[in-house]
Amino acid sequence: MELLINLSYIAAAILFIFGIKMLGSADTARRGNQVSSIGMLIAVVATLLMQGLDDTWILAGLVIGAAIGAVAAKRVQMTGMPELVALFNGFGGLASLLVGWAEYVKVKGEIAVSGIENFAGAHAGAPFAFTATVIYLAILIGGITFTGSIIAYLKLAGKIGGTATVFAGQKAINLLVALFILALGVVFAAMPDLPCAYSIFMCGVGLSLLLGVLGVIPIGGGDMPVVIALLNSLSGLAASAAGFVINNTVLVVAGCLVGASGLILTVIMCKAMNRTLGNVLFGGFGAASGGGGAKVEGEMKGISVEDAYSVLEAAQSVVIVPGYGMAVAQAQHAVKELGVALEKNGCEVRYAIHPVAGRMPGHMNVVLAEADVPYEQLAEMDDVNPIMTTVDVAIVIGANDVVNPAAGDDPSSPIYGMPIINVHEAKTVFALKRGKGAGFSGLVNTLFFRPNCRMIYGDAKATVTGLVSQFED
Amino acid sequence: MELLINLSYIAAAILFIFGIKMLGSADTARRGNQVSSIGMLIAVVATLLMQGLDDTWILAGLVIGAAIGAVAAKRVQMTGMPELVALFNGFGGLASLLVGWAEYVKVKGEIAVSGIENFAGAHAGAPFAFTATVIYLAILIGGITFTGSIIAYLKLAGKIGGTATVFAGQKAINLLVALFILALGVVFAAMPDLPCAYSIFMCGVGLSLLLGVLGVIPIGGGDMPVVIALLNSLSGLAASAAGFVINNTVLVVAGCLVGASGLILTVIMCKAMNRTLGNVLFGGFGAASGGGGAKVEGEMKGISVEDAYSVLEAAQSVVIVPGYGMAVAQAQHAVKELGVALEKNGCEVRYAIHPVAGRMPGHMNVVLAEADVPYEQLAEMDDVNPIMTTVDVAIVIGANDVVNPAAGDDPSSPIYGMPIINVHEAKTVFALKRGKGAGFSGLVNTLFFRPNCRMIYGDAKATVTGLVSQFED
Amino acid sequence: MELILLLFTFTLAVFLGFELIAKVPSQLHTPLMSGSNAISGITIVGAIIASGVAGGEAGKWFGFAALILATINVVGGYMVTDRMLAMFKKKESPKQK
Amino acid sequence: MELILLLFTFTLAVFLGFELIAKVPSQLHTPLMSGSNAISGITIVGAIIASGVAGGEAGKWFGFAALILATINVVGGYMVTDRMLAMFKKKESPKQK
Ligand SMILES: NC(=O)c1ccc[n+]([C@@H]2O[C@H](COP(=O)([O-])OP(=O)(O)OC[C@H]3O[C@@H](n4cnc5c(N)ncnc54)[C@H](OP(=O)(O)O)[C@@H]3O)[C@@H](O)[C@H]2O)c1
Ligand SMILES: NC(=O)c1ccc[n+]([C@@H]2O[C@H](COP(=O)([O-])OP(=O)(O)OC[C@H]3O[C@@H](n4cnc5c(N)ncnc54)[C@H](OP(=O)(O)O)[C@@H]3O)[C@@H](O)[C@H]2O)c1
Repeated sequence: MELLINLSYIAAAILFIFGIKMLGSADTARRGNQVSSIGMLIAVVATLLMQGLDDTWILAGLVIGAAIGAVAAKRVQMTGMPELVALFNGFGGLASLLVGWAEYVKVKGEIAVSGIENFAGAHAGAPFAFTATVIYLAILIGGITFTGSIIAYLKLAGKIGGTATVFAGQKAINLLVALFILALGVVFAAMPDLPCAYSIFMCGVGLSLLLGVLGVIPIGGGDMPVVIALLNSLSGLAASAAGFVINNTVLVVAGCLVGASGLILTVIMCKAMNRTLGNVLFGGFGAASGGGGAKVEGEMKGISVEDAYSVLEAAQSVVIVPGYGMAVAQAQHAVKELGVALEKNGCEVRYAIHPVAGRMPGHMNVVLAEADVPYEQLAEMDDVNPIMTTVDVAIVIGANDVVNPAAGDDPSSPIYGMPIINVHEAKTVFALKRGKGAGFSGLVNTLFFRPNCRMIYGDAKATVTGLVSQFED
Repeated sequence: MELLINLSYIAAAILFIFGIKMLGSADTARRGNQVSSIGMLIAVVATLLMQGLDDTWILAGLVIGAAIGAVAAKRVQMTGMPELVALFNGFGGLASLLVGWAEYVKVKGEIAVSGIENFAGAHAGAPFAFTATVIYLAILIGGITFTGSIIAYLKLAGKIGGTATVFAGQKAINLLVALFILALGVVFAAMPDLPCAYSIFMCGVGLSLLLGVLGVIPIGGGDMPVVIALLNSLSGLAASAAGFVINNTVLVVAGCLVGASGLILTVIMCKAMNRTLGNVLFGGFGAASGGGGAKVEGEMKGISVEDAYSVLEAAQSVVIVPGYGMAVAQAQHAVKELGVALEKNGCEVRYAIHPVAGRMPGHMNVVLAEADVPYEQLAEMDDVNPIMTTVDVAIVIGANDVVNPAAGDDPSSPIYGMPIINVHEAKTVFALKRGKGAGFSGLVNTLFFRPNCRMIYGDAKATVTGLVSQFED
Repeated sequence: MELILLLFTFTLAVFLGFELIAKVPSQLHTPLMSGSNAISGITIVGAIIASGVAGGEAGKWFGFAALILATINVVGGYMVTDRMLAMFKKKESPKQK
Repeated sequence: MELILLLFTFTLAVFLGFELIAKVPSQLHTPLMSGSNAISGITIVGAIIASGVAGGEAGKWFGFAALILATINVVGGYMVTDRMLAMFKKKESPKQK
């Protein structure tokens, strides 16, 4: 039976490997997710085969958890998915913490009976210090993951301010807390029979929860996807540490796979925003609201929907640049109709998708796919930029940072160096937004002050619907 | 101490991983090889730290082996490298076989004393059948690797005929031998206390040696690089099996890494020749000497060195296509001089390198590098083919199969589908070879019968030197 | 020896994890993150064992809480990933036809 | 359990081996083959143990022979690979300058 369980674990690990691999390419991604879920099923069923488990409780736990998870996953709005992932990730971290804790409680009980010298535990032959170290690691990483993810969730969901919260001495405090955690850990592992061992342990738990909060608070909401990816990598490591605690291979391997691949994904995501991981974590990016960047001269010139219509009617080639505002306004269906109307009018329509437009990678792809925008009309940033000078009208719908020319020409701007969609090179630019609100970075966008740019104020959905009805008349 | 040894093994495995990874790209390849050799050193030194080893013998063995290996590696001619690799590989396989054998002898001794029921061996808790199985696998794979590599060596070194040796019922015989080996293995593992167990074991050794011979004999010499890559993968698996036998992680991991990456490399090499692995192994490719392919009408027209010179003198653009014959004739230095002379004459000179020209992948690159041909003048097949029609003269120096147009236009040809260098599209082709000899595939080359092709008979080095001296006059 | 092997396994898994992800198109970043987040819910196995085996009342309750949380992570994670990817599929199917 | 872990390690190593090699330019095929052939000489570790530990005269001699052969494989393999790659280097250095 034990052999069977262990072989199942190997099979599960193999399925995870395939799953992750397949998730990385568009054609196989969905199947990859299914493959890895089968791996998970195998691992769970195999574990249930173990002797001496209290099945009622376990089944109850599984059912309750599955129900909550399923409902949350079904209910969530498309735009709410990133925060849901953050929440799930936090739960995973907390679970690892609790597993470590439960094991510590058990180990403590055993030691009290047998004395620490005779301790064997899950690791035959290993000194107790090892067991203590991995338990501490599990609760430490699990704790950071938990609170960090919760903060990320709150920021993304807009329940707390999305901007970076920076205060003086923040880095020093974080460093202090981290060092203190480390010191506690050393004491905990080296002197496990201190009478106050349990208090030390509790302190470790508390401080790691605190560190998770402190670590994520100074990071701007726009960087949350990166933070979630990183926390996801951490939650993998937490699972791996929990695996060392209970000496379970599949936990070690799967956790570690997620830890490593999550780290790579984090780096890839940073690259897409032309940032380094260090800059994201410690940069306090987006904190200086409206700060950095040169002062802008000139004014933003508005244009009415009717006037905009007459320009569009004459246009031969239009590029639509969707951004976060379009998703918020749920304007995708109207946008699609606008695209169709323009095409009927003999105009070439393309949608230019910036990799970090919106609030999660691929956000725009998903939203536009929901509205059945034809795949062929979606263009990557790198494909559309070279032909931008030949475009008659670029319609910027609720996008801001991803079309900020300062990223290209103002070295003092905090987003300098980020690749953008060069709409300012188009003959005319229409920018649809509600008012003078800044984008996620909090920066002023010089685009709106350029002579070739006209603002169409109002909610994106209302504006676009207005344009469409003009075409219909 | 044991901990130190094991940690060293992990370090060694990591270095192997980096080594293999780095070997795969041109810039890091050499350092990759050094990294992996450091890994090997660490593994060996760590093993020597083990208690209770008979150091004199071991040191003697290491010194003898290192001396032989070093001398062989230093002495070998560049063109002889592939066969040397084959030979080394065979030694590795034989070593794995012997390790398995030694362990079996030891185990047999222990069983005789303690009885099979009480057998513990390297695998605490595992049934004896497992030990028997892995021992059998180690000697089986090791044996096949050994003789297979030796045959590959002999073929490449020209000590036995390079062409495929095919006889009726060959596949059936191979299958029979393989099945018999399998059956013996099952008996050996399932009934280890048979009195004739040792005889069964010896039979297994003998048959696997035989299978190695039988498996490689029907494969043409031109496919030997692929066969060596495959045997290399096998020798990795043999080491891995030996690792299971003595319960040693670094053997298991390193062997397995080589096994897997070797298999991938084999597949990549097959692809470069537009073949499948199955076709290479069971195709008996190159057996039908001068057989397959359409009969060719027409005659091969010779040209004198002097006449060739006057054509070359007028040429604006020349492509040189080196092949196996150039390497055999050691004509690379003369060829380089010819290139220089042509360039002085105001002509554009390119060397077109076919991926499987010569007798090992990269053969031509290495040979031409030896003669200091400038890197910029080397062109890949895919780069040079599109511009071939604009080339005045293509000089084919000792190449044959890689410029055989039948690969492109004669579906009945055994090499149909292999990508070739389309020299026949050049305005004029000069083919330098000694006579009417066929290339490795044994096929007639229709190129030589084409109206735009002229043969310059004679040893490649002599011919090219002749051309060069014409330029100097 | 067992610990060493566990460490070996860990090391290999790290390298494998690094190698598995190479170039991922940006629209797949979120599903990939979400999908591997579901995998990190593997701690569910630990939770099952903890809630079934761990000693004492306290340990059991911790295990039970861990089990519920991990199950949410796993089930929710896989389902939400599938939903995301399903949306892409719709978009791509016309291309495949 | 130890065996299971060994098997786990084996599995991960297989996948890692597959992932490590992706696109290799054809001129590197031979050095790569030769270099990984040298690594497969890792059986030298087994040979050391066998020749030092294995029971009986016969076992010892087998071990000794294995040791010599494996050492040839390792030392020769690394050196010949290095020679091959050195030739490429010469060729490429002008480009780097
Ligand atoms: N996608 C990702 O994965 C990701 C990851 C990390 C960071 N980020 C960051 O997120 C930002 C994304 O850029 P973005 O250009 O897509 O968006 P953005 O810069 O956040 O700008 C959104 C704009 O939409 C407007 N808006 C909001 N609601 C609207 C509505 N109902 N109707 C019309 N307009 C509305 C806002 O202006 P008003 O208030 O005036 O209407 C705002 O200027 C970047 O800074 C990026 O670095 C994204
Ligand atoms: N490179 C690899 O890794 C690799 C791997 C697998 C298979 N192969 C196979 O090997 C073959 C390589 O093709 P290839 O075009 O390079 O060579 P080839 O087809 O083997 O032809 C070599 C030609 O050189 C001529 N030759 C021999 N010695 C000569 C000398 N001293 N002076 C002048 N000419 C001489 C021979 O004709 P004469 O006898 O008339 O002089 C022969 O026709 C292909 O079939 C390929 O599939 C190579």
